[in-house]
Amino acid sequence: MAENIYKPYLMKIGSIVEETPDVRTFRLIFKNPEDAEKFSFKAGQFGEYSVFGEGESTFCIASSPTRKEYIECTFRKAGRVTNALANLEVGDTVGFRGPYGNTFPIEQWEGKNLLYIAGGIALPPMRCVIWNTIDLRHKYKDITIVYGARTVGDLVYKQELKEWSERPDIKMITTVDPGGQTPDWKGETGFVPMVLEKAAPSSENCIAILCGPPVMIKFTMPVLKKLGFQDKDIYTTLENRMKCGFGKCGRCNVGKVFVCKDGPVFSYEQILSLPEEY
Amino acid sequence: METIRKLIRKQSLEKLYNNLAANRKVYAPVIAADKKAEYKYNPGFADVTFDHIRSTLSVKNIVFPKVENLFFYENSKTESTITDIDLDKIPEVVLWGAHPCDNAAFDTLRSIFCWDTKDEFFSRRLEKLTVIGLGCHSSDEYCFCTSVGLSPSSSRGSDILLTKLQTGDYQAEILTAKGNEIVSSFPDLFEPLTDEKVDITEVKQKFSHKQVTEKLAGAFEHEFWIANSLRCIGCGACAYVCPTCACFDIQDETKGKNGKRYRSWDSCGFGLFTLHTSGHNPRHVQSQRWRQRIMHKFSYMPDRNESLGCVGCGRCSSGCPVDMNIAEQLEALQNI
Amino acid sequence: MSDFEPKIVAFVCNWCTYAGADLTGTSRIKYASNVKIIRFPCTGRIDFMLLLKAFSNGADGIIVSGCHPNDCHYTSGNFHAKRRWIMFKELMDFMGIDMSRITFSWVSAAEGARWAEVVNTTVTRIRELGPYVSYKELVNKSVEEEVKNG
Amino acid sequence: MDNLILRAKELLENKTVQVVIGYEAGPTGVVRPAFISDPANADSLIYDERCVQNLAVYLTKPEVKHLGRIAIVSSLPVMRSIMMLISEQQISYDEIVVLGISADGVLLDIADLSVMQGYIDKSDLSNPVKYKELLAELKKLTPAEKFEYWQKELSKCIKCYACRQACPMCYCTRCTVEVNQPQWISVQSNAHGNMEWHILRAMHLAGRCISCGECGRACPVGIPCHLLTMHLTDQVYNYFKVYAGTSEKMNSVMSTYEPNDKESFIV
Repeated sequence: MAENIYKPYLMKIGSIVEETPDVRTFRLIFKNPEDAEKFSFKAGQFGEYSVFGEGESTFCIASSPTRKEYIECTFRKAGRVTNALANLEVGDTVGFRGPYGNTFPIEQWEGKNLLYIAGGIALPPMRCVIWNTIDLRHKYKDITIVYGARTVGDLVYKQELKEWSERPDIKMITTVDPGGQTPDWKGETGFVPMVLEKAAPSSENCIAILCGPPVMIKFTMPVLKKLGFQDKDIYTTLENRMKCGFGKCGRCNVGKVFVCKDGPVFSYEQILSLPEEY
Repeated sequence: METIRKLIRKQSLEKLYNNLAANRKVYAPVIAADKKAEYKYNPGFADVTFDHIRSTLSVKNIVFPKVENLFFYENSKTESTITDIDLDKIPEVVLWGAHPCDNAAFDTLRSIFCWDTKDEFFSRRLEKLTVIGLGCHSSDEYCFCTSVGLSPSSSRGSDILLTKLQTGDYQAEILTAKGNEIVSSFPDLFEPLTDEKVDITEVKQKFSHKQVTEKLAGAFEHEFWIANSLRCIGCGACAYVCPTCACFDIQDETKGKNGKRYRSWDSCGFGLFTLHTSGHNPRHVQSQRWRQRIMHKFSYMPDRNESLGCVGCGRCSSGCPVDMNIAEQLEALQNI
Repeated sequence: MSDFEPKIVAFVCNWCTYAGADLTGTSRIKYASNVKIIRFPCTGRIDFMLLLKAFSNGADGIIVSGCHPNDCHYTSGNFHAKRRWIMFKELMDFMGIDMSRITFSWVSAAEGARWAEVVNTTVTRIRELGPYVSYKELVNKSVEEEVKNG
Repeated sequence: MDNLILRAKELLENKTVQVVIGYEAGPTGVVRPAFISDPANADSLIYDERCVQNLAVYLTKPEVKHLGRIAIVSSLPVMRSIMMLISEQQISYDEIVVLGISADGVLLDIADLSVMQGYIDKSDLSNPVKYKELLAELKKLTPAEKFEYWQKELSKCIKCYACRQACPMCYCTRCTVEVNQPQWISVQSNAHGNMEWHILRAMHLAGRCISCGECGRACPVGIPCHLLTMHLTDQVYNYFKVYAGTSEKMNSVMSTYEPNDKESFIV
């Protein structure tokens, strides 16, 4: 029988990291080794994660495709499925369908400087491509990461932030919103756009990858433009509610563009051509 | 295959129907208690109507049931197992006496369910379906098939198309191998066609769908949408009666340890259809949802699925509680 | 039918009937063990949907019980509940759904013996009525209909 | 209906209101709601026995409220809906102008809320006659017959929620059927899920339904779901001697009580 496209892989939770009080990262291991063998994905793609009995929820694969033994996902407790996911323990089963969607064009970026800008829970969809390019470090020139969250407690991947900031080949800027700092906070204090403006990375031969809440995007875009970035050199991801993941259920389209098929990765140039339906 | 035309007499139709209904599921229209047409499985031939204009619901449920199980699961504390649906159990169905608009809709649905990735549930059901269509000898003011590239005698989607002759007998156009199989199983019932005067209704063309598609390309921000959707109350009636609407929801339902994941009809007209968990809703007012409905059918689908998302059956308009008349709106859109 | 053991779900309020049921136990009064008690803060909190959920999950009978009128811990919760059940009963009757499978009663914290009596009479009555076949059929019909996809 | 048109024009011209909600005949002759903001278009307004839709449903819609102050063509059910919406604090009388229409189609002069109150007070508020007969017939059936009748009717339901959307009292932004933590009602449309939905709808309208019959009229598959709510309207009157939508200050029947309410449910 041909494949049931709605049938998820069964995954075992290998480990759980509590990133913040309401954000968790799961490491998921294929229960069936054959599935693991067959499975491959690229940076930027997403999947449908399910708790049987509660339903499915969409988020990006947060681990790098260069690490083949597992996939990781990071989610915030928000609705029915993510609440159910958060109640699971190591060893429990979840479902995973994917990978779906397009990818960050990292091959095209080879030989360029990369500027990653993320806010809050938007680092996970970017983490995949960050690790992907770090693992292929020799192909890229300078890598700069600007990451901000409301408070120190809201920063995700604290271990990795530390690791990245300690690497000599990555310029890491972490910031928290004013008032969100703790006494021993050593990073920047200020909103992402301001911090970015202060750091003023060169737009010369540089690709900017931007993910964050709409308000952050809104204020960061002018800064990027001021720094000289062109629309086609800025990438971001869109999120819309979706059910199927392959362009049938009719939810995620922005105009005629399916976020699940043509996205989630879009250049800012593409975004400008889309109607405002996201 | 090349189309073959034959004659089938009225009394032979009954024999054909009874023979088919004897050992398979035949889905045929009858007149219900409320005087409206509805499709039923294997009704008696005497109850089958040949004169209905449109049934309240379309016949898309044969290939896209209002609830379709995707798989079953069983949960223990830490384990879950999945059991597949046995798609081989999908029964063979003969759709009897459905009109050209409804039959053409199967093609449209295929363009949604089988673009890019193939939906096995849909396509297996479609494989098991044989369509004996019936050309329309009556129509009403809601019909607009001629405006969307079809006609009361279109054969698209039919395996056999029956058309009433002025003599009261029927012409049978045998269009596909599936149709031919039926005809060759009952050779005595089909005769050579002599008289070709058919009784076909006329449906006036109301707009040009090509022009509508062209206009829509630049009409996303047009004030038309707000002005013409104020009276829409945001129910899902139009989508649910539509033969080509295919938006769906996926849900889980568990009793004890066992449960199933299923998909069920959904409608882009519902306010919460696109609502994010964060509370953000990309289509937060009805005008945006109405625009999505029209745009999807007449702009996005021609662009992405190479098919028009409308067959002109008029159900959405006749079923609408507030007379959101789609043909009227498209006519207006053509001229904006 | 003789080996039919009815499944009864009891929705009771915390302050009166639940305490009453406790008293039944501490008073060593025996009563039918078919009942599964679900404790609520107040009868006013017992939504009619919960009763339907109980039936759809296989209950053959339901008991709803709380403080006597005027004795509500929250002053008026059971008065609100009264109005709800008046309307619910009228609607169920109108739709032909069997209300004799639902026992409504008021049992106070001091009425241990009365609780036993309420449960026992309910169990006896449901035993006579037999399993709630028509509701189960309804729930299963959904499943069958899907299989048939008619 | 010249009076109505004149009044509508006047209200629009002197900017008392920004939009008039009334009825017009569409190109196919079907009567439908009209939103008129240009006085020049007021001539398309009609009022006759075909104008049955309850226009009050639009008063709580954000996109309609957004238009500004509204004048609304109001037959008795619309006026009662307005009263109900005011009592449930969904709208304020200041936001609207009521273009009252009497049972015989004459434009009423509803100057303020008290005039509307007076009109409602002297009207017959029980269920419309044509439904009374149906209700009486249904009540005569045995429980088994009733069950069969409703199962048959509800089996047609496709869960398009037209009944809910057409109802002026169903203004919740998130209906219980859309709540998924917990999932109160099965999303799928099947015998059991359909029945639960219609029970829920009727119960949530108990004491709030003003008997306009819109839910049944809107249903594309012809389920007489209005009979469920109308039956409860009858019963509310029977037990509590009130009709919904009769006073701006009335408390919803189900959120109030009398100590001596009959315990009809205890047998």
